[in-house]
Amino acid sequence: MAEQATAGPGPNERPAPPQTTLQRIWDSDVFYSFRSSKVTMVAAAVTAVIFFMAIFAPWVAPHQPFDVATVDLMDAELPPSWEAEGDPRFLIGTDNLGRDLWSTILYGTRISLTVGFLSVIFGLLVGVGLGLVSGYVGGYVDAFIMRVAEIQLSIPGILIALLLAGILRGVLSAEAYNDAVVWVLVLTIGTSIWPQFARTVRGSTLVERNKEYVLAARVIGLSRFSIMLRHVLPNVMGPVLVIATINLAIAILSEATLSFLGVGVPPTEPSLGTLINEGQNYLFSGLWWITIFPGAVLAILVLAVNLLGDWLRDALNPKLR
Amino acid sequence: MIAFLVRRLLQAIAVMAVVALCAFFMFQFVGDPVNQMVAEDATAEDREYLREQLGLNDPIPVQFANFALNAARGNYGVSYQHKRPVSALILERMPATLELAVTAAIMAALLGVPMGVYTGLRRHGFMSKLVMTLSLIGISLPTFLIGILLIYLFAVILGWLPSFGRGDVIKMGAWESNFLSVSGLKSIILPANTLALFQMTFIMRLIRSEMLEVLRTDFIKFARARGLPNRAINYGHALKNTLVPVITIIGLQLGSLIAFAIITETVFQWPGMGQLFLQAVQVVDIPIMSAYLILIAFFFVVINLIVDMLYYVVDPRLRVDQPAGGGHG
Amino acid sequence: MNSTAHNDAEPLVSVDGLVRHFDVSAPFLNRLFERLDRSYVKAVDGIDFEIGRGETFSLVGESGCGKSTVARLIVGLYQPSAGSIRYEGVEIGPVEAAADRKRMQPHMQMIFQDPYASLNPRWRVADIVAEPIRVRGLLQGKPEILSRVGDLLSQVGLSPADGDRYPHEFSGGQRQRISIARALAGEPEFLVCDEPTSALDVSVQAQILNLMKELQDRLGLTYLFISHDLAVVYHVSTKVGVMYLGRLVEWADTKTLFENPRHPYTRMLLDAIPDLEMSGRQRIPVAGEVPSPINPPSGCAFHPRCPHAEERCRTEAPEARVYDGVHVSCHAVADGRIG
Amino acid sequence: MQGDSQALLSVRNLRIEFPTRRGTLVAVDDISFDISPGEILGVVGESGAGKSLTGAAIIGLLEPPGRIAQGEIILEGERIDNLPYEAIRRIRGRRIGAIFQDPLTSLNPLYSVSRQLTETIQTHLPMNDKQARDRALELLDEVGIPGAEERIDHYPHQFSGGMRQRVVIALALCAEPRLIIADEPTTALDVSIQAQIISLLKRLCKDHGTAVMLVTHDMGVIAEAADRVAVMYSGRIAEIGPVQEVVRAAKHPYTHGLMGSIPHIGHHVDQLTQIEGSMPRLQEIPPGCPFNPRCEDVTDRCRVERPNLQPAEHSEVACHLFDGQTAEVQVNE
Repeated sequence: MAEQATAGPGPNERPAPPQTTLQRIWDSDVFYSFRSSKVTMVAAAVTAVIFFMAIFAPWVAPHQPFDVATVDLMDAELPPSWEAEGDPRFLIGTDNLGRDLWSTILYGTRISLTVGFLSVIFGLLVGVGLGLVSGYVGGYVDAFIMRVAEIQLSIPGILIALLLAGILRGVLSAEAYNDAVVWVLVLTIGTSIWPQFARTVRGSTLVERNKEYVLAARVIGLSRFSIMLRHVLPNVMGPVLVIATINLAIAILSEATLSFLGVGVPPTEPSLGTLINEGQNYLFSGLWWITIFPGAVLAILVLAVNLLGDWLRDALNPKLR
Repeated sequence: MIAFLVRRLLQAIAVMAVVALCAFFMFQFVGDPVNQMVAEDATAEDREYLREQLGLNDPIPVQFANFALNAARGNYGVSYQHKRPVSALILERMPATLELAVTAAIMAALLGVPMGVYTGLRRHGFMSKLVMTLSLIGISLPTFLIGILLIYLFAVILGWLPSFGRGDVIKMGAWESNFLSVSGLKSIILPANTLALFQMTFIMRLIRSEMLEVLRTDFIKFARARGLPNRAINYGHALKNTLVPVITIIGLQLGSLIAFAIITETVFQWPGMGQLFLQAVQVVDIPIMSAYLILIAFFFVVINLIVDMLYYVVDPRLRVDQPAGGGHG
Repeated sequence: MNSTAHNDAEPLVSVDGLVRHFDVSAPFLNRLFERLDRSYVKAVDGIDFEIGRGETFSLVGESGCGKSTVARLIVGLYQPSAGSIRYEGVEIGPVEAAADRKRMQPHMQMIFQDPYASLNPRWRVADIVAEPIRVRGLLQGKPEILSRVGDLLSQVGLSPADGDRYPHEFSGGQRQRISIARALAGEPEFLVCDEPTSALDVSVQAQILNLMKELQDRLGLTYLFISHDLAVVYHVSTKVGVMYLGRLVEWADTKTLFENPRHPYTRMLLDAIPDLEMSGRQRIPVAGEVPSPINPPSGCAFHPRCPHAEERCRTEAPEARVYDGVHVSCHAVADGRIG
Repeated sequence: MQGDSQALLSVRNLRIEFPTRRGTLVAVDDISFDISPGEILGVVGESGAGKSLTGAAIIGLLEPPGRIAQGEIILEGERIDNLPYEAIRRIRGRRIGAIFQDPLTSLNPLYSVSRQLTETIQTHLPMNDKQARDRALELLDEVGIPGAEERIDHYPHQFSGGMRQRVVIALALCAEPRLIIADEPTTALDVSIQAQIISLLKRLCKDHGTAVMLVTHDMGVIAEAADRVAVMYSGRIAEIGPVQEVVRAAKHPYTHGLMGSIPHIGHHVDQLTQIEGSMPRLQEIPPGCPFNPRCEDVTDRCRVERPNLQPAEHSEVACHLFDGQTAEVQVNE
């Protein structure tokens, strides 16, 4: 342009040349805090390994625990292979039905993770959507959504999940319930966590809504819907990510708890919680491994996810640095 | 102040009404109560008679009004499974749950609050980091697993403490207490610890983060600039400003203790309301489920009201109604 | 720029009896139990002014006087409680409603105060600047839009290559330039600037003010300029309006207003500015603070702080009167007690 | 420039660093200045120039990871930058008071004004409750809060912005400190209130003989209140001298440009003088004189050699233009 304004910035202001997206990520403060925290890296590695083994359980597991043909009751209650009575075929022993415990745990983790992820996604979609609408639209819509969220928040999630599970048991036949159990769990656990997303997103939306970039978009003439989706949503996702991570841990725990309490996944296709519940009965007879190993995997998984969540919260909150 | 209380009361009533409605719909749509109550070979007339007796043929709003009135009087019908009035069942089991929950709450608060303050003040200290790491492990272990581990260690391996039940309970009127016998006391140790552990880590982490938040504020910086001693800043200025959120959350946590008691009671076969509720869920015993729901909701509403009143004690901005004066002169 | 024939004497923007109240009543139950009335913040309480084509009209006043509310009313971010805003003689409502607003909206754009909050941190600068072009469909095709964005960035003293960056890579002054580029992208003829330099350091403020002036000369823009800084206002404006508690107490030519302030509040404000010249003039200390706009004083809102107040000022709100082209709302001026 | 013996506060070669992952940032780089008893020293500069950090360092309230990397801070002949925490705490409020920018957030919302005042008084002075309260009342009266008797038991939220800043000043004065660090005390206030607060500060200092380090970005406030002024740029002092001289006859090209870029009522100019660019970020401070990329009179020497403060008339200026003899300067002009 011919009429370049005279008021140009000085040469010292010119920032470094634009970076590629990858460089930007590698160089970002968030990623730096990841690189500089050993605990976080270990947690991420552990999570990745567990995810990998769960996803590829059919290929990774040495046995097919749910294939009746390969399971032999003669192998039942074998201790880990390093104990005197151990069997080298079964690394950490077998359960009361003769299933290889290691393989069963892999498949159980798969179910636990599936339920955990789907619940969080369900809670996230509902919560973020309602929170965005609540914060941006305001008024009675806001008041209504927030009252419901508050009431629900004040009742512990596990209680809501139990009640919903109980009701669905009453509505569905036992068979239908067992077929749909994963979805029932997703619905119940997801329902118990949406208010956290909704409240956080609403709070951030209220802040963002009055920021000048949103006003600028309104002056430009963008529709409400576009503003919410294109401007506000990307800017409230930081805390959503943190809540999602922490709630993944909570959802996994909830599933385990519900299964332990006997309203979750049935023993025929056990999750980690079901395995622990089953094993508990044998604890007194000294068959410790049936409980301890699934319990350890559960604890390590949840700890790793929690560590990631803690790190993410601190990394995304510049005030804490 | 009055307006605030009235509003809170109205909200509380609204919440109770909604919860009652949920409970009512459970009755309406989950199973047929008549089928649960009559013998297998009852005739159609018998059934119809019972329907009429139970008021099941009335219009829905009338049924709901009756239901709500009965609930308010403490009449929740008869358990399908136990064939006894629900209110009696719950009353029987309430002492066990309350003793467990209150013991756990006291333990959690007594340990959690000072640890939270400590880790907030000495953010970078070795002890703080240790405690924080342990607490993260604490919230990563599911309650039931902690219970099982404690049982395995103290009951199975060491044989020091009983693994289930309440031990010898002594009756004082309608109240059966654990605290009056040695075996009762020994019995409550493991379940109370199990229940307290999660709450304690939660309270501790909450107070820590609130402390950190407050310690960053300008008025703390200004208090330092005035040369106030650390004790006055940390315990006078900072701690008091963390009270509002802490009261809120601890109030809510009290309620969740009752819910988590379900798990603990199951692990330790503790004969409380939680166990009753869980059995009800497993066999879809609607009267017990709905009564439990209403009871818990009532409990929450009461705690919330108390919490709201505590705000007034703590925060002068709520107490004083006059607007900011301009001060002309 | 649209080329309909205008009468040059006709103002571009005219504001008539503009009122905006915000309901800040206590909740219903509090009003019931504590016998409170509904209460409103009278942010803008009946103001009139006109902005001629090519002018810079400034509104100046202390915080809470309602100057930013006026800006937002004019661009349609708020709906007026009463009164009218006319653009080229056409009455316009809020952004999301009336068709007339839709038709006139493209002619106006806004520049905001906070250079850190006014750009979406997740968007690249090129996308930010291109948004008005895309929304209004001014250009089609990616290369056309990009080259226009490059032009705009050059116009405000940045380089077209800066379009690939994110806002956080820029300093406050540069961000304000991006804001201006975004506003220009919509090809407006009227720019509402809400304290555009008050978050900037003085040396950067000078750059932005110079840039704005240059753009005005080149593109024939009209500005509504909101500021609390009298010296900045003196520098940029052709006309100045002084606001106090939602009312326009005085408006006039810049030169006239600063050389011969009539309203006691204008005099007080001018008196309060720190004296950089250090002429050693004896300043009369200003008494009191701005009262709450929820419950403004009766009559002339300025009377509790006014050295010339008398009984009438306490009861009767003064009407604006014109003296040699200066609009003043003051009984003392009207009565010839001061002036 | 006063000798050390007379100075109330003397800052010598102060350097403040922030270790970050991309290297150590030097926020304040080797600055020295004195404040005499009863003097108001204005410290002016754009955001990020290091002026507030200097104030924070003096009262020992640098926020970690910021740290004093080098230099000394001497209060009444006693070095205070290396004191143990408890000793510096006793100095804060007693010998050095502080006022911050935002009166809204400076006061604890949960305690009444009387409690905050008496607490501070009793921390530093041996007074019983009654005496402390009387002193608190006196202070409120002195800072111009009408009806102190009644208002002392109010909470901060019941005061307006200007009144709150008066309370903050009263808190800073509790133990009659010899020096007050006032960090942007008028920035959050309206012009008319600003004028009141400045004149209050000036009056109090005159009455009590208190010295003030007045940190602000507002040249007008400095011109109004200060005796001497230090102009900071990129963590260094560009120019320091009597306020009259610096404002009217700025010597450093930065100060000169800065003064020109401020619009004046009464002088109409079409374009303001402007300094191109903006102050470099801390990680991008160029070698030599930090102002060299924006300076119109830049020479090769400015790009390599850092200028030190040297006397020019009654001021001191850090610019190679003023090196050595005054004669050379005149030749250049």
